[in-house]
Amino acid sequence: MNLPIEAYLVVSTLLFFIGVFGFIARKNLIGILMSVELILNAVNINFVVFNRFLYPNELEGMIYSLFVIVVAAAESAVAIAIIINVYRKLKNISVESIESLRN
Amino acid sequence: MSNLLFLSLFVAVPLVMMVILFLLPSDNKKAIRYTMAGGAAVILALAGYLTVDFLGEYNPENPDQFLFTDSAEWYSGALNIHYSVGVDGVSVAMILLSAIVVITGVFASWSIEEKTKEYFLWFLMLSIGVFGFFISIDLFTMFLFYEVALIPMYLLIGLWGSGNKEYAAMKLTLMLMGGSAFLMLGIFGIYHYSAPQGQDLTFNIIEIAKNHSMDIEEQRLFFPLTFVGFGVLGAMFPFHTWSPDGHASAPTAVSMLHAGVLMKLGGYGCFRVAMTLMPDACKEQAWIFIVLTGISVVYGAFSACVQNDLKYINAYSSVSHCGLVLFALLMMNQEAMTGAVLQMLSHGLMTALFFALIGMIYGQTHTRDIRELGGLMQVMPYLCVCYVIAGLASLGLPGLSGFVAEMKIFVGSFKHADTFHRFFVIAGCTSIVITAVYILRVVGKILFGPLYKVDKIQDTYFYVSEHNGEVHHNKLRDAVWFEKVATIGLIVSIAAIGLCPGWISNMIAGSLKFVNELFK
Amino acid sequence: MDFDFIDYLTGQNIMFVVLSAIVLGCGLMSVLSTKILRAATYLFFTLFGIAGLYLLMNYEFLAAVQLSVYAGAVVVLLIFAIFLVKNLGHETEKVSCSKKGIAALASVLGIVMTLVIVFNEGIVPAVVGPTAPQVDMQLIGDTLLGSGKHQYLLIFEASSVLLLACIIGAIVVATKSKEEK
Amino acid sequence: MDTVKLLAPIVLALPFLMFFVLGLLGNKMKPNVAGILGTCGLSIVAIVSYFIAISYFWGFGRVGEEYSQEILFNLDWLKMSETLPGLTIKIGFLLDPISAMMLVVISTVSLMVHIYSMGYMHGEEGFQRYYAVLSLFTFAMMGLVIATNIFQMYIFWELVGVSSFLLISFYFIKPSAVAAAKKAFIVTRFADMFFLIGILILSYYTETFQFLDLTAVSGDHATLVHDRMCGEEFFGFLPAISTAMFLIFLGGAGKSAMFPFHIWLPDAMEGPTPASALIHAATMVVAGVFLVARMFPVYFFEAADVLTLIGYIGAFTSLFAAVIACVQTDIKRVLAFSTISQIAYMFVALGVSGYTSEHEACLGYTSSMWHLFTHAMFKACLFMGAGCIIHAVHSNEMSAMGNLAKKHMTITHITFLVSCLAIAGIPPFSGFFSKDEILVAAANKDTVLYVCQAFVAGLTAFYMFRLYFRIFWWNENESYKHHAPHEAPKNMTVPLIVLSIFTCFMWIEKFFPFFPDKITADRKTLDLEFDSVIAGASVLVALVGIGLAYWLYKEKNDKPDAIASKVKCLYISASHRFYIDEIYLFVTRNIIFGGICKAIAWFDRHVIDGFMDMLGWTARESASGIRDVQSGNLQKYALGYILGVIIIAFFVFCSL
Repeated sequence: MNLPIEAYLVVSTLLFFIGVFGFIARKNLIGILMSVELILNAVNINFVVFNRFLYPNELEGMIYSLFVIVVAAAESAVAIAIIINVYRKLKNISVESIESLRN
Repeated sequence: MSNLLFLSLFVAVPLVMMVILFLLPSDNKKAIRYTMAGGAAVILALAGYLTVDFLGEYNPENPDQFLFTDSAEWYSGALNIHYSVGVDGVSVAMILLSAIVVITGVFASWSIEEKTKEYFLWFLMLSIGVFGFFISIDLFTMFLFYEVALIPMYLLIGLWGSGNKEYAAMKLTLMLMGGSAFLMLGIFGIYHYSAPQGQDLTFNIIEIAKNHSMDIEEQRLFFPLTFVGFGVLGAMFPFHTWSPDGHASAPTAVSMLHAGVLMKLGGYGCFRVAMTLMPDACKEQAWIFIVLTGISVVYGAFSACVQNDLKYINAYSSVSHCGLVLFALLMMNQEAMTGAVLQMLSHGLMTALFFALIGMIYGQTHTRDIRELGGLMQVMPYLCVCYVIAGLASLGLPGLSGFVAEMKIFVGSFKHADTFHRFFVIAGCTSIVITAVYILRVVGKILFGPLYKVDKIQDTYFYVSEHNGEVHHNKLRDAVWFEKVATIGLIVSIAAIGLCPGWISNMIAGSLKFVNELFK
Repeated sequence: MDFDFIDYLTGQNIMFVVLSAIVLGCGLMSVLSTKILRAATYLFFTLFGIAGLYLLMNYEFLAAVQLSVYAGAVVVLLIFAIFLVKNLGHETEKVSCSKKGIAALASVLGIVMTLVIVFNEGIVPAVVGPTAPQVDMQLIGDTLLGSGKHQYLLIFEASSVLLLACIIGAIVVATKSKEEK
Repeated sequence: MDTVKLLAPIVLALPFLMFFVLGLLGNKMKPNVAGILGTCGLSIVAIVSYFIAISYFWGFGRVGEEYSQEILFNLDWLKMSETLPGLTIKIGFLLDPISAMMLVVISTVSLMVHIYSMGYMHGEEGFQRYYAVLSLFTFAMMGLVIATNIFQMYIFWELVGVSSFLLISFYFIKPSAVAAAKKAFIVTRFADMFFLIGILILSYYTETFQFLDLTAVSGDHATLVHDRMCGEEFFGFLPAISTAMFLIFLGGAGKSAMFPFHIWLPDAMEGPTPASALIHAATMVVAGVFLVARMFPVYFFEAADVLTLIGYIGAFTSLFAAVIACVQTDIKRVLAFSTISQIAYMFVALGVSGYTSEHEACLGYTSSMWHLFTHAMFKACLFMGAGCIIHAVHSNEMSAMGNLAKKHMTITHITFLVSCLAIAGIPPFSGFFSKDEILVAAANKDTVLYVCQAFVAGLTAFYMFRLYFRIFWWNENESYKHHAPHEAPKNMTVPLIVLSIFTCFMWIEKFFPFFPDKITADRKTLDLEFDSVIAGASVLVALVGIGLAYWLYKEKNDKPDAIASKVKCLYISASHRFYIDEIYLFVTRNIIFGGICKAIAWFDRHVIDGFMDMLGWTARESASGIRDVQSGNLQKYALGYILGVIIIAFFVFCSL
């Protein structure tokens, strides 16, 4: 017997919300970025799983995951550049310190 | 000259003056002042001409309530907004009042040194709003000018005021804006039901009144909105609290214009828009507002009795007097309403005089606290005699304008024979006693009696005040020429109405003939 | 239906459970660890586990991309960033309990919600189990570079432009400006 | 008649003009010029008034059996209603016996005061202002008595009130004068409010202000009032006529200082003495009596209950004031209370009067008006005499006087004595006749009132002679404050002489009647008869009073103090004027000011304004609360986003 599709979805759900937890709870910008990666990966799993289980003869899910990975890579590169820049300016990379756009 | 152009002159002249003022260098204060005086004189002359012309044109048999009506399309098409002008006896009286108060206001602000040009620019803007409001008979245009008149208040008080001026300016503007929010709803409501099903909607007051197509259910909703909206500006209890703070902080001429003219916009609007366009709901709901305004009358008078700031006393007295205006309007008959308009006129002149005098006294003593002043009659007899005259006008002495108005109101109000009306009319009558109390309290305390905190050094009087341990000597003097011009102008107007009230009373009453029919 | 545990004890399933455990365990550790460097390391394992899951579903190409891009590039980038930021590797992050609590609450709520939906939806898979024929590399190439129906040349090109923009942007942002020097 | 019509406007116009001229240009003139100008103006007014009165009484006024009511002019001033022509305020001149008589009274006293003030006020600061206000007062008082409609009367009623205010506060630097002026104005204005409400009620039903309509009588009721108001109720339970007439009387009571509105009059003595003589003794204070007399037909036929009440209020006030007058030590205060008491006499007379002149039924009315006339003359004389005395000793207090009979103040002394005798009711002086008639009228109608008034007559004789003896005889101190008292200048003594001539020779009128018999309620001539019993009794009472005063005060002794200490309680409360002022003070200061006004002011600032401020505060606080949501904090956004998604998902899937 094979595991049902729900098993895979449970894993992706848990991973997604682990990422969400990290995103909300982390103080460190790099930590938040990592949480975002987790979320994106959870989504990727979903894409792939649905592709595999529901439309085994199509490629849409996989291709989308591929693009997500590409975009995620680009995004993390830019994000890290920004983080480094912020650090240079503020000597700190906790989210609470970035407030100059407030008020 | 077409009617449109003629009446528009009241708006155009201040506008032209604004342009001229704008072009003048701001350090040439003398030129600015004389320009203002000249322009205001032109407006006064126009108002006088309008009055004479109106009296000439007016014919008791003429079924048209408005004269000199004309209209120009503004937003064409579905909205049907016009710039429509026209005057009846009531608005002529109001325009005359405004013109007098504006010119005396200019003289009362002669001594403003700080940002003179900007001050007068805003002052002109205020008068544009006021005149525009009184000449227009299109609800949209009316509302537009209404807002134009309100906004400069904020800056005039906030910039040139005294004391807790930011707070006062904010409070005044917010409360009046709150009122105009109600008002806007009301106006849109009126507009929405302004014509029978299938016809073009209109903002024109005359047409709306003629169509009379609003059902009682809708009137019930929109009448209180409109009435309260204007009532806020008319200082109706319990929406009057902007008045004491606002007046106390405003510069002299602004207080004059505000209490003298702007508050009349409220009463005028209540009458012109709320009551005549929605007479059925008015009859039905009048009792609520009679209670409120009846409270205003007595409440304001009692409050004024224990205030210590001269301007607060006058602000509360305005609440009382303006309450009487709305109260009389709600009596819904020709006599009382004529009285109401006369009361607007009289109160406008008298309060303007009061605020002018308080400003002149304050300008020298730098205090308005009546506990800190005394015996000024010996120091500045001219101003003090004027103050006594203003006080006597306020407490309704025959021969001055207040009496005429009050008597017309009381006689008119007494036409309602039921206990409810009787009770409130008699309560209103008590206000004439209470008015005497607070007026004489001030007169006795600051004008009469021995000198208090005043030193005489070599024929010159000085007001001695202590501030933070330092002793200040402020030189005291009697009125100078521009102050005399301002006060004499107002006193003459007050006495003119008081001594021969017939012509103006007939002029107003003639235009109010229709109310007996309308509210039957 | 009678639930028979033995029926599920296939290599495929065992592998899935192991990989899931790695993914979830390491993911959780990654968000919970107070030291950022450790978090990055856990993240690496998570991504690795996910690549395993892809393999399990016979998407070798995707697994390879996952490994090379994520595990190879992104995590390395992160670690570089951590080192570039002074002392960050040694700092412990203190997060207030209430913040954690709120985050946990939101997450748990979300999990419950999602799972309820997942199990109530009654998804009927077209195939039973993840095993399916491998995807032909040529097919992937055609799909990515073709311009017909279900083909993604345009997006491919767009993402390449995106990457270019990112490279330039990252350089611009990260370069010290002249005044700072 | 035509000449009179031509001259009539002068009576109003000239004083008004004088007021303007002196008020606006007075400061540019020398004081003497202003005084002479004012006096000349008033002389003309007086001549015109006399001319009008004489040609009315012996000329055109008499039409058949009765005197006509002539309207000399009547200008529309303000229309109160477009549809009812009766409700028009007119400024006019109604000439009938009482207004003709009042013209004489006012112009005589006013002229005397003008002349007297030239001496008395000499050198005062504000001399021109004083004359201006005197002119204003004369104008207002003239307007009041010649009013053709009740609203005109109200207008001038207010104007006399304000000129009274201005004269009392003439010495505006003195706080006591200012306080007295305020008190006088506010108390009378309070009463005027009732007057106004009364007018409103009356005019609402009758739809007219005009006296000729209101007082028109046919048969035995006042036609218009009877037709329109009979059976009407005010507020659902008060009979409309009586309410209106009572309220109108209250207005008169305020001006005429009847209990309980009497408190302002004694304080009003803070003003210059000649002004007190004019306003607070002779003319303005009798306005209330004049008002009731003017409306008399309505009172008599339609509100007889109110008329009776007026009689009793008058009797009480006269007794009350007379008792207080017995213990006052300020001579002007004594005169003030005496004025209250004498005016109350006039009200009593009106209260007991009938309407027709047959069988002397309207004797009360006639005697009231006559007493008004004689009282104006001798009380003005007394006040001016008191003014001379004050001028001489520089004090108002009895203790500063005494023994002045020997100090060469002969004219003052004699005129004062004459007036005292007159007010005490000793023949042949004028007061005897008028007071006697009042007593006769009272005796005919109501024994209680008669006894009361006869007792008051005795009291009057007592306190007036107490005053007289204390001033001129009581030889307490010889050392006066400043200098030896001397006789006043001529321009002060001449008015005294003129007025005492009026007082002395009124008896001639017994034989050549000119006034009183013509002043009747129904305007027919009345045949006055002399009731020797009542006259004898009242003379006896007066002599007893004088004798008592002589015994107690003819020279310095301890008897007064001894008596005072025996009835200490009464004495103290009487000298505190029975604490009425204190009660008023308590009510106004503690209840109205301290209670109502303060409470309302507090309520306004804290509750109403507080509510408005709270609206502002709420808006601001909620705004800053919402602002925190838009914090720029990424994590909060994410949290909100997630929660939002959860909630939406919940609703979406629950509904499926």
